[in-house]
Amino acid sequence: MVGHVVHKKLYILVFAALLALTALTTGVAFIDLGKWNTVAALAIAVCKASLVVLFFMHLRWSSGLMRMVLLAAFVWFAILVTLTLSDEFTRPWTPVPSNWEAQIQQQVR
Amino acid sequence: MHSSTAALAEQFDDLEQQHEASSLGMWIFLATEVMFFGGLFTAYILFRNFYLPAFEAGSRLLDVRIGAFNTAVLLCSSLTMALAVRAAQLGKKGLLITFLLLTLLLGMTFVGVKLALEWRHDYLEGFVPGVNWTFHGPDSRHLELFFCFYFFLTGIHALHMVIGVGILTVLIIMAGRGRFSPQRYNAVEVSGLYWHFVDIVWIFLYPLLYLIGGRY
Amino acid sequence: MWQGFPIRPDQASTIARGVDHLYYFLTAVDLFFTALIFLAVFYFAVRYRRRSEQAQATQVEGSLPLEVLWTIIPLGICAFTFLWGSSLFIRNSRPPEASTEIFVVGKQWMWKLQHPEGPMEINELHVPVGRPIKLTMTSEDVIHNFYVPAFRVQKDVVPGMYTSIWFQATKTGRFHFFCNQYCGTNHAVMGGYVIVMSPDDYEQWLSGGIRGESMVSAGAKLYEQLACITCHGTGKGPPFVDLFGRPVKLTDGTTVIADEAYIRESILYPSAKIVAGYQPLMPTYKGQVTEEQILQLLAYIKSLSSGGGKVTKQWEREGKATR
Amino acid sequence: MGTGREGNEVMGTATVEPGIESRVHYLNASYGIKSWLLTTDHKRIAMLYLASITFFFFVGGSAAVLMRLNLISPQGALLEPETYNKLFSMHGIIMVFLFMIPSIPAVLGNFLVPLMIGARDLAFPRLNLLSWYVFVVGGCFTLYAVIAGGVDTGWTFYTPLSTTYANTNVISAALGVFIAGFSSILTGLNFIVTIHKMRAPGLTWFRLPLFIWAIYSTSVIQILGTPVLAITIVLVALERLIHVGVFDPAVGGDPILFQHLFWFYSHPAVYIMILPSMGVMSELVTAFSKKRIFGYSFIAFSSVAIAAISFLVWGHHMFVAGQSVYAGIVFSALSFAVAIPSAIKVFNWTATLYKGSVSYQAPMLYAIGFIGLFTMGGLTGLFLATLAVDAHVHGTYFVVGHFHYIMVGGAVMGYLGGIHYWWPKITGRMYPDGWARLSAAIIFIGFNLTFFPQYMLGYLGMPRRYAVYAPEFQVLNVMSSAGASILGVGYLIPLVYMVWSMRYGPVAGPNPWGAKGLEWQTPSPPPTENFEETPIVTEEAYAYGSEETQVA
Repeated sequence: MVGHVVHKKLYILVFAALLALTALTTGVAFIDLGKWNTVAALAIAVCKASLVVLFFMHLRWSSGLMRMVLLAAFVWFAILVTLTLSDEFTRPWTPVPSNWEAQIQQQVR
Repeated sequence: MHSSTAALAEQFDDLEQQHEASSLGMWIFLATEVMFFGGLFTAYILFRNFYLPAFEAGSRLLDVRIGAFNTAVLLCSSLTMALAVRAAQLGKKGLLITFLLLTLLLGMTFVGVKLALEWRHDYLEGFVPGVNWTFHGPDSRHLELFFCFYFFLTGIHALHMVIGVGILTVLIIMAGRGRFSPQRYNAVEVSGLYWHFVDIVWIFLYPLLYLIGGRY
Repeated sequence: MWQGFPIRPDQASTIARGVDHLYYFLTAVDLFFTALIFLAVFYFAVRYRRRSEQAQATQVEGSLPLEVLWTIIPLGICAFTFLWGSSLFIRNSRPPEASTEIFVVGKQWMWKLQHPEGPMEINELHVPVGRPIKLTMTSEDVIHNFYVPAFRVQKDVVPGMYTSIWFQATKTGRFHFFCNQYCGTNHAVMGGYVIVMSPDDYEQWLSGGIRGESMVSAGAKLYEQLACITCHGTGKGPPFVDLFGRPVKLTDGTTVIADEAYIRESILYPSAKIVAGYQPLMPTYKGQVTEEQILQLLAYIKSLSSGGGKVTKQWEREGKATR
Repeated sequence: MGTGREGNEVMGTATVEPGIESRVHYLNASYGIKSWLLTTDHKRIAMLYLASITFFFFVGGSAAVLMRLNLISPQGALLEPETYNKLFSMHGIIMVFLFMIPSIPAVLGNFLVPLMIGARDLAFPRLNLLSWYVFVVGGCFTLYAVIAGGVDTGWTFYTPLSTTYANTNVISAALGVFIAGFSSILTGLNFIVTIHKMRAPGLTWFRLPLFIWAIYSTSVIQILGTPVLAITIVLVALERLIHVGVFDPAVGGDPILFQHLFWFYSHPAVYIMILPSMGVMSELVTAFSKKRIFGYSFIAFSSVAIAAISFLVWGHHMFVAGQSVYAGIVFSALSFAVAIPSAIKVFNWTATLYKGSVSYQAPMLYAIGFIGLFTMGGLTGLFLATLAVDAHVHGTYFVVGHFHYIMVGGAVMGYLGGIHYWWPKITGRMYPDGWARLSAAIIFIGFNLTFFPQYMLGYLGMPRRYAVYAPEFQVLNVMSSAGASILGVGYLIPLVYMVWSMRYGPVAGPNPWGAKGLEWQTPSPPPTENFEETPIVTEEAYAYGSEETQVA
């Protein structure tokens, strides 16, 4: 036999935790926490995803290589988001060199 | 011994290598899926920040009860899929088919609820950009953008579900013909990885689309 | 010297010379390294050619000092070029405060350019020498790009937003401008000439041609025609005096700066951002105003502002003084 | 690396072995069209790819010839603007997605990865065949778009031109690109798993040929970049279908966002094209100077570094697109960073020649051509990474010159060099070396004449994608067109003698170059299972000058 066999109880436990977290995140959405609503929702989603990845997808018992693959995917996703937003969110800024007027005078002359 | 040689494809040296290779292959494929959805998520993050009020209003127009129900359905299906892989590992054919069938039914429930309840409702209400868009509230064009995202994200997710349902059907047929054994269940295992991944995408879609819209 | 076979376009703006200097520097770096690699390959190729089938190579597996050397030197050159190029770019990106603002609308496949005093040109732009000109640009359809090689400036012209470039011509003459972003069938002919004139000739051109009304007065007229005045002049809608360039508080508690993009959006999609203290009463003007008319309204709103509208006002003062 | 048994007896005596038909190998193991179309042998799949991409290369190439012909005259010598626009779009789409990206990975990579690492096949042979079919389906969609009237958006599909304003077959062309992208993903996935899991005993990472490092890095880009292009293309197609979408300014969408997503893939895609060529270079330079590679680990890690940094630089395509000045500065700095590993590679190849025993058979001429042209192409990249200069030359012929130096002067030169080098392994037969050298020379000259004038045109301010142009640009355009005709001849000659050699070429023997590497230790053409027994590796790569050079 190849691969790790997980005990049935562990699966059921993880499943219960996932359901509980779903209930929690739904409940939290109806409480006004300001910007923390988003943070809480995403944090709970990350917890749930981690549970699925670690137990259902056996990452806990897999080799380092698979973890590297997953990590690479998220690092690359982070690159895509960060650099795209670095443009989109800074477009209204206009650069003003400190000695702007003087330089212009120089160029004009 | 006989079954283990039959289970080994000729390019591999041993079962362990074959098992590792197929899992690694699926994980790499899932990495490409992360980037596939990643492009859309990037755009969503961007426009959500640009047009926050419209996106929150859009979120409140979605039915959180259906969202929560479907989340539970998908989590159930993930459990049954994990148990199916376990049954395959232990060589329990009957149990394997049962759990695969359960997963299939739950998956179809999800898609059915999505189509027959949610999207149909959205269509009747005139919330489908480009097809039937009749909403005339404040800032309706950014709301339209939100609904573009809603349909693209859930649509591509649902497409993955449909593909998953197809894969499950093939697995059930293969299991019925006794094609799996404790030495050879790679197909079940990697399909399981795929199914769980589709579940994870929904785990993020549910809060991003339904919950963080100032429902309080 | 290079009359028959030019290696660079005319240097016709204040920006051109700086860009050319950097270009020459990069060309020198390029030539140096190309020559280095070519000569090394050529020398080794001849010196170590296989003279007989038995010939043995002397095995050399690598050299850390060399690797460090040929990492550090390119790194240094790159860092230097980056700093030079970026500082020049920043300097070239921001128009001087005293620029004359000319509005440019690109559409498949022509350019419409409008001077603040009114004259509208198609595929031609007359400007005076020695005065900074800022082009505020938008597109009616696809992405275009306004490119004047002799001035070394270009920028994409994007639908739904404003982009800008500026230049100050240093010599008179006709200079080609092009659309430099592929925009469909007749992309290749979507261009024209910038005609740089002496200030006197320019004044003459301004007064000689068919004088339209100025952008500001056209905008003011629209302000009445479109009945903006019935709300924005009576307090039912937010007033325009001293609006441009100032922060505006919205009903959802956020604050935006009233820039070109905000005003454009508020005309076309009034419900997108509601100013705090006002009702969302305004209907959309999408489809009722052209991109040019939006620019005229924009010019008018800018003219009502003492701070943010400085650009236009200052120009008008200068214009009156010279006339 | 074994005993070098077979390597010894054939050095310099290419015709010793009797006819190759007497032995069973992958080409004669089975016959009939079905045995090819249903094969799972990586070597046969490589041949299927070779045939299909050669077809696409000449289709894309004839489009280029027509374009250059048109540009002889400023008014456009023979084409309507619509036709010209469709031609350059077709040239771009076919050359990028259906020729360059599959070229070295899918042909040489497929053939060589298992051979070089001592495996019997790739990890997923059926998936490998599926990738080829996916590729063919993608190609068919693209060809359909061409035949049904063409597509005129350019290979870049910029919105809103592609989503709203173009009246051509955007959707089928986009679908073609989308589907071909899946082929690329599956190939990359297969290579990564194979390289990780199927190396012969003793073949540690730092004993791998540098070609494998390059292919591995390429695969990483294919895996992580291509999906973003796929979703972007889907969004464009959806927006075209339902007339509303996330790039549509009318609903607050942003056309520049399309450019971000597009270039997130399409800049690294440039490295999908050039990295494998760099890998081929390391093989050629060592084999023809009988020397170990200079600075193995620097070349290996520079491949990985290029793959990683290539994802951080896409914004340099957007310096004047309305991108913020701040993002421009960040992307400019990162773009300079990617120049360093490329420079390291060029210096190391040059240093490998030092004190070598250099011979000038055809593959080496291609290799030297590559080093020269890649150097010139790479250095002009610095102009484009420099913000202030890019603000002038962006979107002009300078850019066209630059990327053709990299992709044609670099990648195609490397591809041809590789094909010439491994041809005796692939077919078991030798091509006429004199003709091959001649074509290398013709390509080098024709290439420079075609594309060097384009740098000058670019700085003079001639925009790209112009069917007609201002008369002041004519002299240089005529030079470029003249060069293109020479270049075209240069590409046709190899087609002729390669096809000829498949039947009439002298038998090559297992190792005609006296080269190191596992692929040369098995007969030519290799048997279906690649090696009679799994090789055991005990040496570094390129162990020239060790035990066997005394022979012959």
